[in-house]
Amino acid sequence: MAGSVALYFPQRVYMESVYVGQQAGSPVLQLHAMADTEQERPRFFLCWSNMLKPQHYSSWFTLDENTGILSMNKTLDWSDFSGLSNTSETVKLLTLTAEAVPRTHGSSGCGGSLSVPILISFISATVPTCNETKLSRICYPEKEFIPHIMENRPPGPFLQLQRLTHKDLCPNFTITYNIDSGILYSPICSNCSSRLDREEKEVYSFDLVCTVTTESKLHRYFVPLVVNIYDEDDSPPYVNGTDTEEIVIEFNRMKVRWFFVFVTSLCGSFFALFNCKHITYTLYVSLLLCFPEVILKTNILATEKRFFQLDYLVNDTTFPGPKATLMLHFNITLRPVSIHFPSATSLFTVSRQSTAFAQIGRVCVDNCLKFHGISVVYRLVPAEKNSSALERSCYTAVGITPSSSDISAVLYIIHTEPLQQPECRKLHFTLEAQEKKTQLQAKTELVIQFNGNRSLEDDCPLSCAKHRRRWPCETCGGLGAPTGRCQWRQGNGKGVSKNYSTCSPDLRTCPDGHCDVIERKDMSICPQDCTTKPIIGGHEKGLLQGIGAGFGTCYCTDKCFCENDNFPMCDDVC
Amino acid sequence: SPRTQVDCLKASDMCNQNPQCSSRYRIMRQCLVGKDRNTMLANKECQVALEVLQESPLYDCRCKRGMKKELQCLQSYWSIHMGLTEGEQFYETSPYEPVTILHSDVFRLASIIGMDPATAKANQCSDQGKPCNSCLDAAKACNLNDTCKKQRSHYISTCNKDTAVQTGQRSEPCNRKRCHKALRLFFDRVQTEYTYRMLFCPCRDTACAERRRQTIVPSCAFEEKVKPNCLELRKTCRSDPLCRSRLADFHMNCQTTPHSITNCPNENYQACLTSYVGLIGSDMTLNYVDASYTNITISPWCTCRSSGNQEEECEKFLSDFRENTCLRNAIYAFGYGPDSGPFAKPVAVTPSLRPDVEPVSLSEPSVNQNDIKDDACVFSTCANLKENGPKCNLSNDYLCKDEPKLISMERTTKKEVEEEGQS
Amino acid sequence: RACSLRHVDVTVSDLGLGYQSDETLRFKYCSGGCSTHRRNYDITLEYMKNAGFLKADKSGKPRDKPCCRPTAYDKDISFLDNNNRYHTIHNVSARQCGCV
Amino acid sequence: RACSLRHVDVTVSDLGLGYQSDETLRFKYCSGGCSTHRRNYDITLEYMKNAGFLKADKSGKPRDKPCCRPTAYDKDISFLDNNNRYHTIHNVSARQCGCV
Repeated sequence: MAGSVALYFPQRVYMESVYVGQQAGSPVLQLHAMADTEQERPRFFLCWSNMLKPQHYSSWFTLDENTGILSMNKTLDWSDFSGLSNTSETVKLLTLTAEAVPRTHGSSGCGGSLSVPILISFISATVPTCNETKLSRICYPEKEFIPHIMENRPPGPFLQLQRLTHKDLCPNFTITYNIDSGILYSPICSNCSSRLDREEKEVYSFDLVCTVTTESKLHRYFVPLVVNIYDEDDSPPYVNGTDTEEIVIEFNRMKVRWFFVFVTSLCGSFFALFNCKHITYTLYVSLLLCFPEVILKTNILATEKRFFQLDYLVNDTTFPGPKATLMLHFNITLRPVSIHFPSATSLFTVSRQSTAFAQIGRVCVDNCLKFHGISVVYRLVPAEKNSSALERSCYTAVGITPSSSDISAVLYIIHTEPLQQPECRKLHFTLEAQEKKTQLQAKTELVIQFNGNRSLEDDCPLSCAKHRRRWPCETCGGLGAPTGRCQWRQGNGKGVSKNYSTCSPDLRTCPDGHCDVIERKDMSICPQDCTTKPIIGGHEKGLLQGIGAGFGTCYCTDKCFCENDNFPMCDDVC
Repeated sequence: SPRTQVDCLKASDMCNQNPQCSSRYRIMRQCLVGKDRNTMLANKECQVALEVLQESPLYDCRCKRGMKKELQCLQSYWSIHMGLTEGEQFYETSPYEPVTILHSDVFRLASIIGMDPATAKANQCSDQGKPCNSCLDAAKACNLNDTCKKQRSHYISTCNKDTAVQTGQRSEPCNRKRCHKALRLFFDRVQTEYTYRMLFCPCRDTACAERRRQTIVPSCAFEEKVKPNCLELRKTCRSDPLCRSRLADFHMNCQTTPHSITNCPNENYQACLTSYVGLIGSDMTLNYVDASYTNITISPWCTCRSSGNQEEECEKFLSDFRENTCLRNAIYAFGYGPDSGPFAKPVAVTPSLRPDVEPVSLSEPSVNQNDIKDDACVFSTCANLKENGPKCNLSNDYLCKDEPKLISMERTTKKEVEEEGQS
Repeated sequence: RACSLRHVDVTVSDLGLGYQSDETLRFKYCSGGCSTHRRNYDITLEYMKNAGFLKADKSGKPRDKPCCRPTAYDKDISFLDNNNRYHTIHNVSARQCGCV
Repeated sequence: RACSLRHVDVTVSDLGLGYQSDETLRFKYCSGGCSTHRRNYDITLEYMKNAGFLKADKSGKPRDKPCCRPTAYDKDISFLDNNNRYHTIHNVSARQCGCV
């Protein structure tokens, strides 16, 4: 807020109540207007939204131009109340507006820029007598207020503590106020003569003590008072600590955001010194702290390698003083990413019992889990060039498919016939990895060894998930079973739980709440993770699909059911 | 004599049928297009339009809650009132006709519910084995009423879209707009006999209070990732005629009126509860802030951080919800009956000590400058505090206790200080 | 008693679906006789079953009597469980019964 | 086998409706399992029956499993009996089956 503000009201709104029988001439409330200079004095005016035809209660009040005391201009009676509107309310809200102008100002008063609303509750009851009024009400009003003071302004009265409407209510009582310093709040008077500086302290909190001495007793009422110090944007931006920050871009080549806490002052507006092709920066401003932010705008190629410095000019355009600018520096290093396999060869073993879609394992180049914005494609190439037709047929057993994140791949069984061929014992592949944009390549040898032997096929359903009990689950096979047998998971059976009982082809990947790239190839593999159909029985849906939690045992035919474990052996036809 | 009041739709029609009024009304709407009241006042034609309209029924027309075309009525109310009031008011006058049912009616309703044979058993603790949970019984009463059950299921299934279990991430983020609409339907269509019981059920333990807090499915209808600034939230609310009307109605009917017995304007708990419910499903949706069963705190989902120089106005606005004794008493009265409420005596309000300090639940009256005797110290900035001499020096013999206390002392020779809680 | 809609008030936990909630709701179900709804089909089917005209297969014997079953269901029932989480369950309570 | 439409060719006399005619017709009926058509209603009803929450009455226990039953019938079947008189009989043969 630039320094042009002259007078100001230290409160956002003034409120008070008046009653039937409120005497003409009796004070209602005291306005204050804080000065800009020592000599300045305010003049106060009551103003109406439509000066030609103000509200009909406008004549009831008068505002002393010099003291700022609002008083009654007439004694209120019952007809005044009923004349306001015929609704059955017992409280009518009268809205007034006061304005203040410096005395030196020649203007006639209303139409200025400095105004404050005054809300008067006109209550349809007579003025309460002294013993009808609680002592605390004599001390303090009902509605609390939190006054504010502009920093760097001359001192002056800004808050009337006792309510003027109750001033003469109990003439036999004496009422005094003081500040209870207390240990919690800082003493208010350490440098009383100087003006207040918001950069030093934003809020002052005190405990007011009102002492009411009646004929027989002495009562003290405490109330907390908070005074906010308003800012004038009087100090330039400055830095705590170093004005330089290091940024290293390596595995993460995507749009990334870096935060730096640099500056501690009320920030004005900032602008960028220069805009680099890949980097843009913007400023995220909170009230007190400034967080310059550097954003990597586009994906950067894996091979790019560079170093440069970015300077950032901070200019507080609202700060009137000379030193309104500050220079910040970012040293930005782009490191290239290499595509290579962690080892020369990899060996995977596969049971000859495996069924179709059984997952063999996951392949990935080095550091692949840290990659962002880098896509790698994998390919399996049989190593033996001049093999027989039979040997070549063995290689049809294994397939590879990219994972959803495009940085690794999954090996799985495509055809089971080669598993039955004794000749198919060991497959030698060359696994190739290639980075999509830069065509960077890497190769490794991949060996897949077949173990055990394959027993005759059984008369089992395609999907393990169909089984409702341990038996026949564990005696049957089903799609996606690396051991050739389904696996039973026994749940804890406590209500709807993530750990429900179920029959699965491979408990490592199903159910795990994630419908992975292999499970998506056939709904029979793991309907528990992939079903999108309604689920019957006590359950909770999974993240995007599938069963998140189930009651008792969950099993799936064309729909999934979750029931407690003693469900019927068979249905109607028995 | 004051004009007979008509609703704003009728008032607009009456004005449109009167050539002079309708032309002025058109002029004023054009004046307001620029939304700058001062330029409007400066323009002669606009001022004349304003004068004529002040004589027309549009001047103090009102709307009825749940009336047909309620939204159009509210829109025409605000179109005229933006011209008549001076800029952004802290408290705006409610466009709704006052609720005339006195609080005793709705609470007789509450006690009747207790004796109603269909739900009588419901109101006594339905399960002797378990601690009494009146919110659970309220849910039961709703589940046993077809309309209530249907509407409740509708808003819960609309608001409770987050069904993810594993990682706690939202699979299908709730649609807040649709959730609010479903909530408004629930409170509009279902009898208050069921809805108030679910919202204002009295609790004696945390489980009950948490169920009460969950009534509006706060994860979707109330909470958001980031808490907006309260003044920003008010601005959003006031840009929508329905929300603006419900907020004005709340301020009008729930404004803490300390000198009254109930702390409510016109001693009308019902009007306050109706206004509270009226805000549910709007941008300014309110809810219990925690599962405390001893001390109710109601709040909108917003904060006064980063209010800059409007911190005070923001605190004031927020305290009208968080420290509202009228609303608090109305809720207790509904739960425990109009006269037997544990807080039948008004509980005055304590301003928050500092913006980040939780409001002190024990209430202390707050200061207004009008209460000061002439010779009392007029608290001022540092500089002239000294000038006021001893009356204003620091009282070092009283320690500022954590619990703000009233001290009463018999006028005896020996002045001991006796400390009492503020009533 | 003829096939008709009956009800019983139970807690959600008593539904046997695994949810733990003390909320009470009205569970409506269909029960009662359907003898007055038999058709020629039923008479014929019963006769042919007894006369051994029908091949039995693993899926068991065909049904020769109308069933008293729901013909419409309450769409949703929502409740707050004892961990303060909302659930909505579908097709739990009958809304209409019929002999089918 | 899931609930589906089955058929058998019989003479009118074999329908057991008391008509004597050597004319042959195709009698269609519904048979098969309905376990995959169970709803939350069935699971709940079964649980509550087992838990004894339901008052049993003379009309027997409520049914907690879908029935495999006709959902549509062949309207009419006409034939000439052995006394050379024509008859038309209704709703004898199923046209469509479903689990209800």
